[in-house]
Amino acid sequence: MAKMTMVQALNLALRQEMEKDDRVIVLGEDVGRDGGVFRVTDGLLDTFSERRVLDTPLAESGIVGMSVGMAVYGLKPVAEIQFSGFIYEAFHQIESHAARLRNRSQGRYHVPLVVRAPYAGGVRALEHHSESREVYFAHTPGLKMVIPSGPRNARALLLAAIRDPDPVIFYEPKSVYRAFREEVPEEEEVFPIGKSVVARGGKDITLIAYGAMLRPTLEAAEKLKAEDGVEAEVIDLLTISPLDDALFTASARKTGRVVVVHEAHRSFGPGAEIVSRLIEKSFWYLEAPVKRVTGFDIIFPLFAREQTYLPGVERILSAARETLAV
Amino acid sequence: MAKMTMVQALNLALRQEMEKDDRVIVLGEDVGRDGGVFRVTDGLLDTFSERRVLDTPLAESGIVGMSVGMAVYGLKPVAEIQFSGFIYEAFHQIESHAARLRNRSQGRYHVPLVVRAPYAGGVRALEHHSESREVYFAHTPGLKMVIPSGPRNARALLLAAIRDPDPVIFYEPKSVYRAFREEVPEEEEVFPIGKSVVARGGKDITLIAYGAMLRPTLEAAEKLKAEDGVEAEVIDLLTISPLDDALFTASARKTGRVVVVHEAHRSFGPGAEIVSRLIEKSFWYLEAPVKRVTGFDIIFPLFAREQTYLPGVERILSAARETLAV
Amino acid sequence: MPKKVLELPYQVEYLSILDKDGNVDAALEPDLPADLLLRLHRAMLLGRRFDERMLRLQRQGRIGTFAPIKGQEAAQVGPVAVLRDSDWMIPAFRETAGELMRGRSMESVLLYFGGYDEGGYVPEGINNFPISVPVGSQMLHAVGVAWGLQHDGKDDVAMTFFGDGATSQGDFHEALNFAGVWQVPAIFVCQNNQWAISIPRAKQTAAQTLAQKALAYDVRGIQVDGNDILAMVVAAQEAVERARVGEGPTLIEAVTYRMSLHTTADDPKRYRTDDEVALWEERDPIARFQVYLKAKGLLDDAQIAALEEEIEAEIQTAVAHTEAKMAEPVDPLAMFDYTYAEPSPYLLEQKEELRRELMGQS
Amino acid sequence: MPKKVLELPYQVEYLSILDKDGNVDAALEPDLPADLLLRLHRAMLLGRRFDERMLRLQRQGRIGTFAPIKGQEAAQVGPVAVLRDSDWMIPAFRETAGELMRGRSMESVLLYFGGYDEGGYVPEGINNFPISVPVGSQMLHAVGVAWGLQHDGKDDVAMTFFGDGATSQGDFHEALNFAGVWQVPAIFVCQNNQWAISIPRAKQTAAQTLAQKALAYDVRGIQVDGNDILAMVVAAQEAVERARVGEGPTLIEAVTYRMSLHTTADDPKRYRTDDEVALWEERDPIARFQVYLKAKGLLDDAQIAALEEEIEAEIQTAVAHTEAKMAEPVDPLAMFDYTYAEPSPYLLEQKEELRRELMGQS
Ligand SMILES: Cc1ncc(C[n+]2csc(CCOP(=O)(O)OP(=O)(O)O)c2C)c(N)n1
Ligand SMILES: Cc1ncc(C[n+]2csc(CCOP(=O)(O)OP(=O)(O)O)c2C)c(N)n1
Ligand SMILES: [Mg+2]
Ligand SMILES: [Mg+2]
Repeated sequence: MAKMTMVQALNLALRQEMEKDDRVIVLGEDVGRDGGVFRVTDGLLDTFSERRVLDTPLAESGIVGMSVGMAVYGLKPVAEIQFSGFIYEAFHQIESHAARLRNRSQGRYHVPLVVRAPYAGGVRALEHHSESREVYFAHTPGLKMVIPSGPRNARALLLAAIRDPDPVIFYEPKSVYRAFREEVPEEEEVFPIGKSVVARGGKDITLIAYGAMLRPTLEAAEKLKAEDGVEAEVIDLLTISPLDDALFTASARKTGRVVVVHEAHRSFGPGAEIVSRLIEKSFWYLEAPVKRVTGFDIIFPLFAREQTYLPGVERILSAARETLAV
Repeated sequence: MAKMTMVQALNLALRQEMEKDDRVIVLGEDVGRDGGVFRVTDGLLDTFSERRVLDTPLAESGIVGMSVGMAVYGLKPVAEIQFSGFIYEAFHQIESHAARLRNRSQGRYHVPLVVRAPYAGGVRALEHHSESREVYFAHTPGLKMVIPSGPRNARALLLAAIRDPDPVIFYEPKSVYRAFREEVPEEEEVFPIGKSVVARGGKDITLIAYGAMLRPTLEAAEKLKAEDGVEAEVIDLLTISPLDDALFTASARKTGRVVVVHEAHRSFGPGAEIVSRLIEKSFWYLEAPVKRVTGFDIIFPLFAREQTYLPGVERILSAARETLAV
Repeated sequence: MPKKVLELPYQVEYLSILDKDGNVDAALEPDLPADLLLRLHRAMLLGRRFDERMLRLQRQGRIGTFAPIKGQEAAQVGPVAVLRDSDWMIPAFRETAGELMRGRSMESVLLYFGGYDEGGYVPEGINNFPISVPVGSQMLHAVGVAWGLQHDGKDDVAMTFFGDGATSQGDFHEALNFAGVWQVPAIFVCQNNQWAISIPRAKQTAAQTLAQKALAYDVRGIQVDGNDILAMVVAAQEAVERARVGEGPTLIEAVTYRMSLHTTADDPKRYRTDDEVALWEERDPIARFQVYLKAKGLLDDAQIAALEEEIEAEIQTAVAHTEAKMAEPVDPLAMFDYTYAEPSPYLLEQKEELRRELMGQS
Repeated sequence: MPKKVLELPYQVEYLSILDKDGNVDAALEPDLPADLLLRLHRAMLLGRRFDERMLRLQRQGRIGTFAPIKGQEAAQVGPVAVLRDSDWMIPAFRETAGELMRGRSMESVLLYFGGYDEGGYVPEGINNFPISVPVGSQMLHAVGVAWGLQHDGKDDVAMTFFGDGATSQGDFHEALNFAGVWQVPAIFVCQNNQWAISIPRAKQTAAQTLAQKALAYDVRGIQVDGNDILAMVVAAQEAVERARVGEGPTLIEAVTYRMSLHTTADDPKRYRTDDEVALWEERDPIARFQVYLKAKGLLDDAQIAALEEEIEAEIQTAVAHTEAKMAEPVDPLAMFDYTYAEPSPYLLEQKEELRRELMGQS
């Protein structure tokens, strides 16, 4: 066991899987010599050479399109898109091919591709570097959408993503990259895609979050206990698609009150699907309307206003208290 | 007044607005000499010449990116993407620029652009020609997403879209293109973007639909009256974003029971946001869980299975009856 | 020298061996074995007849929309003929003759355009991608496959097809640039059939050739008479041999013509003249090749007639088999099978919901 | 002739007038008025000094991430200098010196990189686009603007900037192809600064020049010493004049060097040697131009010193003004103002929700 940041944990996952499986190829802009602009691929080029680690020209569609070809051929590409804000240049390759080749070829081919990208806000970045648009992928059949919240699950989920026979969009909350360290077992650990976890047990209200929003949500839960004597259950989704509705609907049936927290815009956001599953599967247990604490339906502001844009402990607390007051 | 198909009505809207406003430019693949593969732009080239109607090279990003430049410069481009399944090639131009230039320039510039595209299923088409992915745009701040259901509102909404100072994604349900004719007034008629309409009044249950799903939904409503003596209220959304929640939440408060119908995939689909608004704004009036009758979370099948994939009268009826049975 | 002309790596050439009347340029005539020449002829004829039959089937409403290949037989049969089974073919959607020569069955083509996803299945052992409808997007897949082949030290190649319109897509640029950077064994065959639906080649780009676009990547480019099967074989052979020995990718512009409709939903009369079509009918790739084969004494009218009958029978069998299959009841639930290796619980709930719904209805 | 070499429309040239030591090629020396020469010098020096100041401000945490321009002053000041106010400039994100010369204020630059959306505002009367961060995506906007200018019969032009890495993007291809098809008055200035973050020019494409990529579109392409302000002015002047009279677009490859960091988040030591940087410091665009101006008797050390002081004072004022503005309380609700002309009811509800939340917190 060693204490690691999320960046180190992701690097460990890549390194170990590349050692174990020589079909795994890492490619993207600046992933080689530079080790990635966030250093997630640091040192891989030296260890595995240009045969396994490709610095590509500056073209996202090229990166993903080439990866689709590699995957169908029989390799396991792990493509990095330098920031999720530039994955749209490759959106057609993801939607039209990565997600569809299994069905198009009726199972003859499949696309074991992972597309990694740093995403979301909180790091005082430039335009296009702070958005959370996981819904684009969660709504796309043929794709899986995974978002870790800490070093340990990031490592264990990235391993699962690389081994998954289908394309996985793996969004890494960059504000968590170096925010804290966590024990990460040296020996291999794999968490299943499609399963969420209870990050904190409770009986009075359910708070659902993921990625960088997990920590403020846990903080809010502690405040609820300290200041209101309320026991909040906090669920960490980990996988956005397929959504593990079994876990959070069970929690809702227990607590009767739910607040969903995400950085993504509210309208047509991830929270909307969670609300809908709750209505489909635990309507009769809900004692209050489900609240959404989210980013607003506006262009993500530059960093002078970033922290007001992002859901924080205060907003989560208010929503929880309003929900409890019903 | 003349009876027109949706294709003719759209053509009328373009023709009249181009006559009235010489800043309106039509561009896209095959929109000129060929009049568009569905003939929506038929005859425009002859009337307005190559100065106003551009047959472009085969490049969607080029079409939209060039349109963004035209719009900022001071023209009003109406770009056609031949099928919505190929709008992803231009997704980055839409998300990264069309939707953002007003905010990026803090109001100095804006992007009065309409991107038209035939979308959705029901016409026995090839792969990529039947999907309904309006959520990608509805979730994107800076964009508006409009989907007409018939000739008359198609014409009146396209006029509104062209005059809107912000970018509008205008999806045309191709199975409706020639499905029926409707009286369309010769004189100009404009319907406001952001407003839905009651397509059929009722007090017992609310059925929410749009695009090609409106007609089977109305049919289901008639059957409910005839076979169950139930008065269903049917709402035609017309605009997906911004969503007119005032109208459907008011209806829900009246009926207490709601079914949402769309061709789009269920998970993270448009219905999810509608459910969420209902929970936020009329939770206490709901007497049954809101049901979603939708396309499934799979790749849209080729046409041998298309009709089983698409929501039809039977599925809408079953959902309505289950909702009423609660 | 402060103002100097920059040296380009090589020059773009144009190749033609068998002219429109079937006269061969002796200096350039390749020495191809008789059986190969006859295989080429058969593949082109089969492609032509199958295309004609599909058009009739579509007009009768027995299959859906498809993209006819009439006139482009040489442009696709030539390059495919120089591939071996272990090579890869990454088609667009107008390479039916080439796909058949690569081992795809007529049944699967008919089934696919008949609206059955089952028709997309590619049998094990045939390294073909399914057709790719988004114009220009498949070239990058060929680069990925070719990179993999290079990575594994194989001397196989990846050959991809696309049209003149596809050269305007950004993905064309990214694919050729990537191919140049890693010098992968990829062959890019552009079937320049003069039209992208209603857009003539001249409006697609100001460049007078598509082959010269290769210069942007220091990739080899050559323009070939795409209705000349001998020139297509020679050009493809050169490109494939270079690729096999690690000499990198090639862009081949096959100058041909779409003699038929863009797709069965298209009406070419709106945008092109009969004269233009007539002009190209004189350049028919099959007719000129038959003249050549007859001159070589490899084929006579009787043999052609026999071959026509044989092909007709094959097509008939394929149509019959397919229609028998289409007559069987469809399993609607099968559409849930290939979106993921493992369907999620929620997806299974949807499948179950549909199953119950269908039972209720029947 | 059945096998022939195809004619290309023109040749790609390389232009250099003022060498690295400030020696001018008399035959090519342009006859530029003294005041223009001094304006060019001032703009380059201002660009350099402002860049240095921004770097210090960033290191002190007073502004956020930005992309330094050090070494690229001539490559952007030259082309911008030949534009008139009614022309359009469509920048990427590394043209600060050029933007300033086009009338953007230092305050707006500082405010923008200080995290204030307000810094993106472009004052009426200045036809500049705001900076564009998605690499390669802005060239198409220039094509749209240029098409509009042509449509309106104006003789203004649209000039867009981008880097060597941007030439790998599909949008570069689509923009140049569209520009060629309509022969729009667009000038594409590629600042080839040898690096795209850690990717050297040689790994970006196999082509030995970026200028030759213009051949793919029958668009004119020229490679220029981008650290030679005279050559940049001459090349841009030619391109702009052609564009104004309807002779179409030009691609200018300015061969320059990013002497500083990619952005303030970058560590170039990971991927390039100090020797390489030293080599390019000898080719500094400002130093050589000062040698030239001194030789012409247009500038002496005293004047340079005075100019340095003047510039230092201007920068100081701009920084002071901006920091005063930044010291004022921010109106967080302003972030709701520019997503749409008319906010929807639901958006207003969200704004109200935040307003109440903020009141509750304070
Ligand atoms: C990305 C994309 N845009 C548009 C279309 C619609 N479309 C299908 S084929 C075609 C023309 C293709 O022209 P070309 O590349 O020359 O191939 P050809 O059809 O002539 O074989 C178009 C516009 C598509 N299938 N994909
Ligand atoms: C579409 C896109 N992909 C990736 C990035 C991240 N990024 C910012 S600048 C840059 C390198 C750009 O290189 P070049 O075009 O040569 O311009 P330079 O930075 O050298 O001025 C990259 C990869 C981006 N901003 N946009
Ligand atoms: Mg074509
Ligand atoms: Mg660069």
